[in-house]
Amino acid sequence: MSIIGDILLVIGCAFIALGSLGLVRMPDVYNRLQAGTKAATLGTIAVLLGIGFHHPDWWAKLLVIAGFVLFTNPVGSSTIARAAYKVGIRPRPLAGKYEADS
Amino acid sequence: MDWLTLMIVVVVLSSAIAVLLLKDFLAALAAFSVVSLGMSVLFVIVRAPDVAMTEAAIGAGLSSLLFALALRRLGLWRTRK
Amino acid sequence: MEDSLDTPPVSLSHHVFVFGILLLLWVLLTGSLDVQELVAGTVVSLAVTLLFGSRFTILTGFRFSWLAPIYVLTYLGNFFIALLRANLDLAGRVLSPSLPINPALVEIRTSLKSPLGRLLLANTITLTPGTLTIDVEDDRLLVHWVYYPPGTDLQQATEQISASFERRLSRFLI
Amino acid sequence: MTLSVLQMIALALLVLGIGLSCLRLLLGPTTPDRVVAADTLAVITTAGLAGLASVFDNPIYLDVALVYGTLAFAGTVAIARALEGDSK
Repeated sequence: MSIIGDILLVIGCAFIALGSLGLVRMPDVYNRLQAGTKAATLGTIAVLLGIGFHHPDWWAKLLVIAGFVLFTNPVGSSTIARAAYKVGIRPRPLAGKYEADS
Repeated sequence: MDWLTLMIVVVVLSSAIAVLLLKDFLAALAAFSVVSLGMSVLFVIVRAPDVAMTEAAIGAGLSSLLFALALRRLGLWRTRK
Repeated sequence: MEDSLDTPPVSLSHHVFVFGILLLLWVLLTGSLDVQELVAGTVVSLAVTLLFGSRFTILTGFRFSWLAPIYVLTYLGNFFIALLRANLDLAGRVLSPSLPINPALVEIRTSLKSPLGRLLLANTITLTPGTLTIDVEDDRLLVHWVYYPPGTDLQQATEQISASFERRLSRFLI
Repeated sequence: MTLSVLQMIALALLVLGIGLSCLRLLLGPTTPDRVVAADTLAVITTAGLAGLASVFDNPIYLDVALVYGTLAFAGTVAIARALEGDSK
Protein backbone atom coordinates (compact mmCIF):
# COMPACT_ATOMS: atom_id res chain seq x y z
CA MET A 1 0.00 0.00 0.00
CA SER A 2 2.64 2.45 1.10
CA ILE A 3 4.81 1.69 -1.92
CA ILE A 4 1.90 2.30 -4.30
CA GLY A 5 1.24 5.63 -2.60
CA ASP A 6 4.90 6.62 -2.91
CA ILE A 7 4.96 5.73 -6.60
CA LEU A 8 1.83 7.81 -7.20
CA LEU A 9 3.44 10.72 -5.35
CA VAL A 10 6.53 10.49 -7.57
CA ILE A 11 4.39 10.30 -10.73
CA GLY A 12 2.33 13.32 -9.71
CA CYS A 13 5.35 15.40 -8.78
CA ALA A 14 7.06 14.38 -12.04
CA PHE A 15 4.06 15.66 -14.00
CA ILE A 16 4.12 18.89 -12.00
CA ALA A 17 7.82 19.37 -12.71
CA LEU A 18 7.27 18.66 -16.43
CA GLY A 19 4.46 21.17 -16.53
CA SER A 20 6.63 23.81 -14.94
CA LEU A 21 9.38 23.01 -17.44
CA GLY A 22 6.80 23.55 -20.17
CA LEU A 23 5.86 26.82 -18.51
CA VAL A 24 9.46 27.95 -18.93
CA ARG A 25 10.09 26.54 -22.40
CA MET A 26 6.89 27.39 -24.28
CA PRO A 27 6.94 30.55 -26.39
CA ASP A 28 3.66 32.36 -25.66
CA VAL A 29 0.88 32.70 -23.10
CA TYR A 30 -1.56 30.18 -24.54
CA ASN A 31 0.98 27.38 -24.87
CA ARG A 32 2.22 28.09 -21.36
CA LEU A 33 -1.34 27.87 -20.09
CA GLN A 34 -1.78 24.52 -21.79
CA ALA A 35 1.35 23.12 -20.20
CA GLY A 36 0.70 24.56 -16.76
CA THR A 37 -2.98 23.71 -16.45
CA LYS A 38 -2.96 20.13 -17.70
CA ALA A 39 0.14 19.09 -15.83
CA ALA A 40 -0.78 20.80 -12.57
CA THR A 41 -4.29 19.31 -12.59
CA LEU A 42 -3.22 15.72 -13.22
CA GLY A 43 -0.20 16.08 -10.93
CA THR A 44 -2.29 17.38 -8.05
CA ILE A 45 -4.85 14.60 -8.47
CA ALA A 46 -2.12 11.95 -8.54
CA VAL A 47 -0.52 13.42 -5.40
CA LEU A 48 -3.88 13.44 -3.59
CA LEU A 49 -4.49 9.83 -4.67
CA GLY A 50 -1.06 8.85 -3.34
CA ILE A 51 -1.85 10.52 -0.01
CA GLY A 52 -5.11 8.57 -0.01
CA PHE A 53 -3.10 5.34 -0.19
CA HIS A 54 -1.01 6.45 2.79
CA HIS A 55 -3.95 7.58 4.92
CA PRO A 56 -7.10 5.71 3.81
CA ASP A 57 -9.29 7.43 6.42
CA TRP A 58 -8.78 10.87 4.86
CA TRP A 59 -10.49 9.97 1.59
CA ALA A 60 -13.51 12.25 2.03
CA LYS A 61 -11.60 15.51 2.33
CA LEU A 62 -9.08 14.45 -0.33
CA LEU A 63 -12.02 13.78 -2.66
CA VAL A 64 -13.38 17.26 -2.00
CA ILE A 65 -10.00 18.87 -2.75
CA ALA A 66 -9.51 16.76 -5.90
CA GLY A 67 -12.98 17.55 -7.20
CA PHE A 68 -12.48 21.20 -6.49
CA VAL A 69 -9.14 21.35 -8.31
CA LEU A 70 -10.57 19.39 -11.24
CA PHE A 71 -13.51 21.76 -11.52
CA THR A 72 -11.92 25.15 -10.95
CA ASN A 73 -8.47 24.90 -12.51
CA PRO A 74 -9.68 24.82 -16.16
CA VAL A 75 -12.06 27.68 -15.38
CA GLY A 76 -9.22 29.79 -14.01
CA SER A 77 -6.97 29.08 -16.98
CA SER A 78 -9.79 29.87 -19.42
CA THR A 79 -10.35 33.16 -17.63
CA ILE A 80 -6.67 34.08 -17.95
CA ALA A 81 -6.67 33.04 -21.62
CA ARG A 82 -9.71 35.20 -22.30
CA ALA A 83 -8.11 38.15 -20.53
CA ALA A 84 -4.95 37.71 -22.60
CA TYR A 85 -7.05 37.50 -25.76
CA LYS A 86 -8.96 40.67 -24.91
CA VAL A 87 -5.80 42.54 -23.96
CA GLY A 88 -4.67 41.86 -27.51
CA ILE A 89 -2.08 39.12 -27.25
CA ARG A 90 -2.24 36.75 -30.20
CA PRO A 91 -0.41 33.43 -30.61
CA ARG A 92 3.03 33.93 -32.03
CA PRO A 93 3.03 32.74 -35.62
CA LEU A 94 5.67 30.05 -35.61
CA ALA A 95 4.39 28.19 -38.66
CA GLY A 96 1.16 27.88 -40.52
CA LYS A 97 -1.59 30.43 -40.44
CA TYR A 98 -4.34 31.32 -38.04
CA GLU A 99 -7.94 30.85 -38.87
CA ALA A 100 -11.01 32.32 -37.22
CA ASP A 101 -8.79 35.05 -35.82
CA SER A 102 -11.31 37.84 -35.86
CA MET B 1 13.34 19.79 5.93
CA ASP B 2 15.80 22.66 6.22
CA TRP B 3 16.45 23.02 2.53
CA LEU B 4 12.71 23.08 1.84
CA THR B 5 12.42 26.04 4.22
CA LEU B 6 15.37 27.68 2.50
CA MET B 7 13.78 27.19 -0.91
CA ILE B 8 10.48 28.70 0.23
CA VAL B 9 12.32 31.66 1.76
CA VAL B 10 14.13 32.24 -1.53
CA VAL B 11 10.80 32.13 -3.40
CA VAL B 12 9.21 34.59 -0.95
CA LEU B 13 12.14 37.01 -1.06
CA SER B 14 12.49 36.97 -4.85
CA SER B 15 8.78 37.57 -5.39
CA ALA B 16 8.77 40.32 -2.77
CA ILE B 17 11.60 42.06 -4.63
CA ALA B 18 9.63 41.52 -7.85
CA VAL B 19 6.64 43.28 -6.24
CA LEU B 20 8.88 46.27 -5.57
CA LEU B 21 10.42 46.40 -9.01
CA LEU B 22 7.48 45.63 -11.32
CA LYS B 23 5.96 48.63 -13.06
CA ASP B 24 2.64 46.99 -13.93
CA PHE B 25 0.21 46.90 -11.00
CA LEU B 26 -1.50 43.62 -11.88
CA ALA B 27 1.81 41.82 -12.38
CA ALA B 28 2.89 43.11 -8.98
CA LEU B 29 -0.40 41.81 -7.57
CA ALA B 30 0.29 38.34 -8.98
CA ALA B 31 3.75 38.38 -7.39
CA PHE B 32 2.20 39.57 -4.13
CA SER B 33 -0.15 36.59 -4.05
CA VAL B 34 2.91 34.36 -4.45
CA VAL B 35 4.47 36.07 -1.40
CA SER B 36 1.47 35.23 0.76
CA LEU B 37 1.48 31.69 -0.67
CA GLY B 38 5.05 31.19 0.50
CA MET B 39 4.27 32.67 3.91
CA SER B 40 1.37 30.23 4.27
CA VAL B 41 3.64 27.27 3.50
CA LEU B 42 6.20 28.60 6.00
CA PHE B 43 3.52 28.78 8.70
CA VAL B 44 2.57 25.17 7.93
CA ILE B 45 6.22 24.11 8.21
CA VAL B 46 6.52 25.65 11.68
CA ARG B 47 3.31 23.78 12.68
CA ALA B 48 0.88 26.67 12.93
CA PRO B 49 -2.15 25.51 10.90
CA ASP B 50 -4.49 28.22 12.20
CA VAL B 51 -2.15 31.05 11.24
CA ALA B 52 -1.51 29.36 7.90
CA MET B 53 -5.22 29.12 7.21
CA THR B 54 -5.72 32.80 8.06
CA GLU B 55 -2.79 33.80 5.89
CA ALA B 56 -4.15 31.71 3.02
CA ALA B 57 -7.62 33.19 3.35
CA ILE B 58 -6.62 36.82 3.84
CA GLY B 59 -3.40 36.99 1.85
CA ALA B 60 -4.11 34.82 -1.16
CA GLY B 61 -7.84 35.27 -1.48
CA LEU B 62 -9.21 38.45 -0.02
CA SER B 63 -6.33 40.85 -0.47
CA SER B 64 -5.74 39.99 -4.13
CA LEU B 65 -9.48 40.13 -4.76
CA LEU B 66 -9.81 43.53 -3.06
CA PHE B 67 -6.70 44.90 -4.77
CA ALA B 68 -7.94 43.69 -8.16
CA LEU B 69 -11.35 45.25 -7.64
CA ALA B 70 -9.76 48.51 -6.49
CA LEU B 71 -7.37 48.63 -9.44
CA ARG B 72 -10.24 47.98 -11.80
CA ARG B 73 -12.33 50.71 -10.19
CA LEU B 74 -9.46 53.17 -10.35
CA GLY B 75 -8.74 52.36 -13.99
CA LEU B 76 -5.16 51.31 -13.31
CA TRP B 77 -5.53 47.91 -14.94
CA ARG B 78 -4.10 48.87 -18.31
CA THR B 79 -1.06 46.81 -19.24
CA ARG B 80 1.86 48.59 -20.78
CA LYS B 81 3.09 47.16 -24.03
CA MET C 1 -21.36 37.38 -15.31
CA GLU C 2 -24.22 38.15 -17.62
CA ASP C 3 -27.07 35.66 -17.57
CA SER C 4 -27.95 35.86 -21.23
CA LEU C 5 -28.25 32.09 -21.55
CA ASP C 6 -31.77 30.77 -21.58
CA THR C 7 -32.11 28.93 -18.30
CA PRO C 8 -35.13 26.70 -17.79
CA PRO C 9 -37.47 27.55 -14.89
CA VAL C 10 -36.61 26.30 -11.44
CA SER C 11 -38.65 23.32 -10.28
CA LEU C 12 -39.04 21.26 -7.13
CA SER C 13 -36.72 18.52 -8.33
CA HIS C 14 -34.04 21.17 -8.78
CA HIS C 15 -34.42 22.16 -5.13
CA VAL C 16 -34.16 18.53 -4.07
CA PHE C 17 -31.03 18.16 -6.22
CA VAL C 18 -29.39 21.25 -4.68
CA PHE C 19 -30.26 20.01 -1.20
CA GLY C 20 -28.75 16.61 -1.94
CA ILE C 21 -25.53 18.13 -3.25
CA LEU C 22 -25.20 20.43 -0.23
CA LEU C 23 -25.79 17.55 2.18
CA LEU C 24 -23.24 15.40 0.32
CA LEU C 25 -20.69 18.22 0.55
CA TRP C 26 -21.39 18.57 4.29
CA VAL C 27 -20.90 14.85 4.91
CA LEU C 28 -17.68 14.80 2.89
CA LEU C 29 -16.28 17.85 4.71
CA THR C 30 -17.09 16.65 8.20
CA GLY C 31 -16.12 13.09 7.37
CA SER C 32 -18.41 11.43 9.91
CA LEU C 33 -21.86 9.87 9.84
CA ASP C 34 -22.69 10.83 13.43
CA VAL C 35 -26.39 11.59 14.09
CA GLN C 36 -25.69 15.08 15.46
CA GLU C 37 -23.57 15.99 12.45
CA LEU C 38 -26.26 14.70 10.09
CA VAL C 39 -29.02 16.68 11.83
CA ALA C 40 -26.96 19.87 11.78
CA GLY C 41 -26.07 19.31 8.11
CA THR C 42 -29.70 18.70 7.21
CA VAL C 43 -30.81 21.91 8.92
CA VAL C 44 -28.06 24.01 7.31
CA SER C 45 -28.58 22.50 3.85
CA LEU C 46 -32.34 23.00 4.10
CA ALA C 47 -31.89 26.63 5.14
CA VAL C 48 -29.43 27.32 2.31
CA THR C 49 -31.69 25.58 -0.22
CA LEU C 50 -34.75 27.57 0.87
CA LEU C 51 -32.88 30.87 0.87
CA PHE C 52 -30.73 30.58 -2.24
CA GLY C 53 -32.03 27.57 -4.16
CA SER C 54 -34.02 29.57 -6.68
CA ARG C 55 -31.00 31.74 -7.51
CA PHE C 56 -28.64 28.79 -7.80
CA THR C 57 -29.43 28.21 -11.45
CA ILE C 58 -26.13 26.73 -12.64
CA LEU C 59 -27.38 23.20 -11.94
CA THR C 60 -30.67 23.49 -13.80
CA GLY C 61 -29.38 21.82 -16.96
CA PHE C 62 -29.24 18.40 -15.41
CA ARG C 63 -31.47 15.79 -17.01
CA PHE C 64 -32.81 13.33 -14.49
CA SER C 65 -33.16 9.72 -15.44
CA TRP C 66 -32.37 6.37 -13.88
CA LEU C 67 -29.42 5.86 -16.21
CA ALA C 68 -27.86 9.26 -15.46
CA PRO C 69 -25.33 7.98 -12.86
CA ILE C 70 -24.02 5.42 -15.36
CA TYR C 71 -23.63 8.13 -18.01
CA VAL C 72 -21.79 10.37 -15.53
CA LEU C 73 -19.45 7.53 -14.62
CA THR C 74 -18.65 6.62 -18.24
CA TYR C 75 -18.04 10.30 -18.97
CA LEU C 76 -15.66 10.55 -16.02
CA GLY C 77 -13.80 7.39 -17.06
CA ASN C 78 -13.28 8.62 -20.60
CA PHE C 79 -12.33 12.03 -19.26
CA PHE C 80 -9.57 10.65 -17.04
CA ILE C 81 -8.17 8.57 -19.88
CA ALA C 82 -8.10 11.70 -22.06
CA LEU C 83 -6.44 13.68 -19.25
CA LEU C 84 -3.71 11.06 -18.92
CA ARG C 85 -3.19 11.01 -22.70
CA ALA C 86 -3.02 14.81 -22.72
CA ASN C 87 -0.28 14.83 -20.11
CA LEU C 88 1.79 12.13 -21.81
CA ASP C 89 1.48 14.02 -25.10
CA LEU C 90 2.50 17.25 -23.42
CA ALA C 91 5.44 15.60 -21.66
CA GLY C 92 6.69 14.33 -25.02
CA ARG C 93 6.45 17.80 -26.52
CA VAL C 94 8.14 19.53 -23.61
CA LEU C 95 11.00 17.06 -23.35
CA SER C 96 11.85 16.93 -27.04
CA PRO C 97 14.61 19.44 -27.82
CA SER C 98 12.97 20.87 -30.95
CA LEU C 99 9.68 21.77 -29.18
CA PRO C 100 7.24 20.55 -31.89
CA ILE C 101 4.37 23.01 -31.65
CA ASN C 102 2.27 24.59 -34.36
CA PRO C 103 -0.42 26.69 -32.69
CA ALA C 104 -3.71 27.72 -34.23
CA LEU C 105 -6.97 29.28 -33.11
CA VAL C 106 -10.18 27.60 -34.25
CA GLU C 107 -13.82 28.23 -33.53
CA ILE C 108 -16.19 25.36 -32.88
CA ARG C 109 -19.90 25.17 -32.25
CA THR C 110 -21.76 23.23 -29.62
CA SER C 111 -25.33 22.03 -29.42
CA LEU C 112 -25.44 22.04 -25.62
CA LYS C 113 -27.83 24.67 -24.33
CA SER C 114 -27.45 24.81 -20.55
CA PRO C 115 -24.70 26.83 -18.81
CA LEU C 116 -23.54 23.76 -16.89
CA GLY C 117 -23.23 21.76 -20.10
CA ARG C 118 -21.17 24.48 -21.78
CA LEU C 119 -19.02 24.87 -18.68
CA LEU C 120 -18.30 21.15 -18.52
CA LEU C 121 -17.61 20.99 -22.27
CA ALA C 122 -15.18 23.90 -22.02
CA ASN C 123 -13.44 22.30 -19.05
CA THR C 124 -13.19 19.00 -20.89
CA ILE C 125 -11.74 20.66 -23.98
CA THR C 126 -9.20 22.45 -21.82
CA LEU C 127 -8.02 19.23 -20.22
CA THR C 128 -7.99 16.98 -23.30
CA PRO C 129 -4.91 16.62 -25.52
CA GLY C 130 -3.57 19.72 -27.15
CA THR C 131 -6.56 22.06 -26.82
CA LEU C 132 -7.46 25.01 -24.60
CA THR C 133 -10.77 26.86 -24.46
CA ILE C 134 -10.20 30.60 -24.63
CA ASP C 135 -13.71 31.99 -24.74
CA VAL C 136 -17.31 30.81 -24.73
CA GLU C 137 -19.81 33.04 -26.43
CA ASP C 138 -23.33 31.67 -26.78
CA ASP C 139 -22.83 28.48 -28.77
CA ARG C 140 -19.37 29.18 -30.10
CA LEU C 141 -16.15 28.18 -28.38
CA LEU C 142 -12.81 29.71 -29.29
CA VAL C 143 -10.22 26.97 -28.98
CA HIS C 144 -6.44 27.15 -29.09
CA TRP C 145 -4.59 24.17 -30.50
CA VAL C 146 -1.04 23.54 -29.50
CA TYR C 147 -0.33 21.37 -32.53
CA TYR C 148 -2.45 21.94 -35.58
CA PRO C 149 -1.43 19.22 -38.05
CA PRO C 150 -0.72 20.98 -41.34
CA GLY C 151 -2.80 19.91 -44.28
CA THR C 152 -5.80 18.49 -42.44
CA ASP C 153 -9.33 19.69 -42.84
CA LEU C 154 -9.73 22.01 -39.90
CA GLN C 155 -13.47 21.64 -39.48
CA GLN C 156 -13.42 17.87 -39.58
CA ALA C 157 -10.57 17.55 -37.12
CA THR C 158 -12.31 19.95 -34.77
CA GLU C 159 -15.46 17.89 -34.94
CA GLN C 160 -13.45 14.86 -33.92
CA ILE C 161 -12.16 16.65 -30.82
CA SER C 162 -15.38 17.88 -29.34
CA ALA C 163 -17.94 15.47 -30.78
CA SER C 164 -17.32 12.42 -28.61
CA PHE C 165 -17.38 14.32 -25.33
CA GLU C 166 -20.32 16.41 -26.46
CA ARG C 167 -22.26 13.23 -27.18
CA ARG C 168 -21.39 11.83 -23.76
CA LEU C 169 -22.34 15.09 -22.03
CA SER C 170 -25.62 15.45 -23.90
CA ARG C 171 -26.83 12.18 -22.44
CA PHE C 172 -27.27 13.71 -18.99
CA LEU C 173 -27.32 17.45 -19.70
CA ILE C 174 -29.52 19.67 -21.80
CA MET D 1 8.95 12.31 10.21
CA THR D 2 11.49 10.36 8.22
CA LEU D 3 10.94 10.30 4.49
CA SER D 4 11.52 7.28 2.30
CA VAL D 5 13.70 7.52 -0.80
CA LEU D 6 10.70 7.77 -3.13
CA GLN D 7 9.21 10.52 -1.02
CA MET D 8 12.48 12.43 -1.13
CA ILE D 9 12.46 12.14 -4.94
CA ALA D 10 8.87 13.39 -5.04
CA LEU D 11 9.72 16.34 -2.81
CA ALA D 12 12.73 17.22 -4.96
CA LEU D 13 10.57 17.15 -8.12
CA LEU D 14 7.95 19.33 -6.43
CA VAL D 15 10.60 21.85 -5.38
CA LEU D 16 11.97 21.81 -8.95
CA GLY D 17 8.47 22.58 -10.23
CA ILE D 18 8.07 25.45 -7.77
CA GLY D 19 11.46 26.86 -8.78
CA LEU D 20 10.71 26.71 -12.52
CA SER D 21 7.29 28.33 -12.09
CA CYS D 22 8.84 31.04 -9.94
CA LEU D 23 11.41 31.60 -12.70
CA ARG D 24 8.55 32.22 -15.13
CA LEU D 25 6.96 34.56 -12.60
CA LEU D 26 10.16 36.61 -12.44
CA LEU D 27 11.01 36.47 -16.17
CA GLY D 28 7.57 36.60 -17.80
CA PRO D 29 7.61 39.33 -20.41
CA THR D 30 3.91 40.21 -20.22
CA THR D 31 1.46 40.46 -17.33
CA PRO D 32 -0.65 37.41 -18.34
CA ASP D 33 2.52 35.32 -18.23
CA ARG D 34 3.04 36.26 -14.61
CA VAL D 35 -0.59 35.58 -13.77
CA VAL D 36 -0.29 32.12 -15.38
CA ALA D 37 2.79 31.43 -13.28
CA ALA D 38 1.02 32.56 -10.10
CA ASP D 39 -1.98 30.35 -10.90
CA THR D 40 0.20 27.30 -11.54
CA LEU D 41 2.14 28.01 -8.33
CA ALA D 42 -1.14 28.12 -6.41
CA VAL D 43 -2.21 24.69 -7.67
CA ILE D 44 1.24 23.21 -7.03
CA THR D 45 1.15 24.63 -3.51
CA THR D 46 -2.23 23.03 -2.89
CA ALA D 47 -0.66 19.68 -3.71
CA GLY D 48 2.37 20.53 -1.56
CA LEU D 49 0.22 21.49 1.44
CA ALA D 50 -1.64 18.17 1.17
CA GLY D 51 1.74 16.42 1.05
CA LEU D 52 2.88 18.30 4.16
CA ALA D 53 -0.33 17.15 5.88
CA SER D 54 0.63 13.58 5.02
CA VAL D 55 4.18 14.09 6.32
CA PHE D 56 2.99 15.65 9.58
CA ASP D 57 0.31 12.94 9.92
CA ASN D 58 -2.36 15.44 10.96
CA PRO D 59 -5.55 15.99 8.93
CA ILE D 60 -5.93 19.59 10.16
CA TYR D 61 -3.39 20.65 7.53
CA LEU D 62 -5.72 19.36 4.80
CA ASP D 63 -8.10 22.18 5.73
CA VAL D 64 -5.33 24.65 4.96
CA ALA D 65 -4.94 23.08 1.52
CA LEU D 66 -8.71 23.24 0.93
CA VAL D 67 -8.99 26.90 1.99
CA TYR D 68 -5.94 27.79 -0.02
CA GLY D 69 -7.23 26.07 -3.17
CA THR D 70 -10.63 27.75 -2.87
CA LEU D 71 -9.39 31.28 -2.30
CA ALA D 72 -6.48 31.14 -4.74
CA PHE D 73 -9.04 30.36 -7.45
CA ALA D 74 -11.08 33.40 -6.41
CA GLY D 75 -7.95 35.58 -6.46
CA THR D 76 -6.89 34.31 -9.89
CA VAL D 77 -10.31 34.97 -11.37
CA ALA D 78 -10.38 38.47 -9.82
CA ILE D 79 -6.95 39.32 -11.25
CA ALA D 80 -7.92 37.98 -14.68
CA ARG D 81 -11.17 39.94 -14.70
CA ALA D 82 -9.31 43.09 -13.73
CA LEU D 83 -6.78 42.41 -16.48
CA GLU D 84 -9.61 42.12 -18.94
CA GLY D 85 -10.65 45.64 -17.94
CA ASP D 86 -14.04 47.11 -18.62
CA SER D 87 -14.07 46.30 -22.33
CA LYS D 88 -17.54 44.90 -22.60
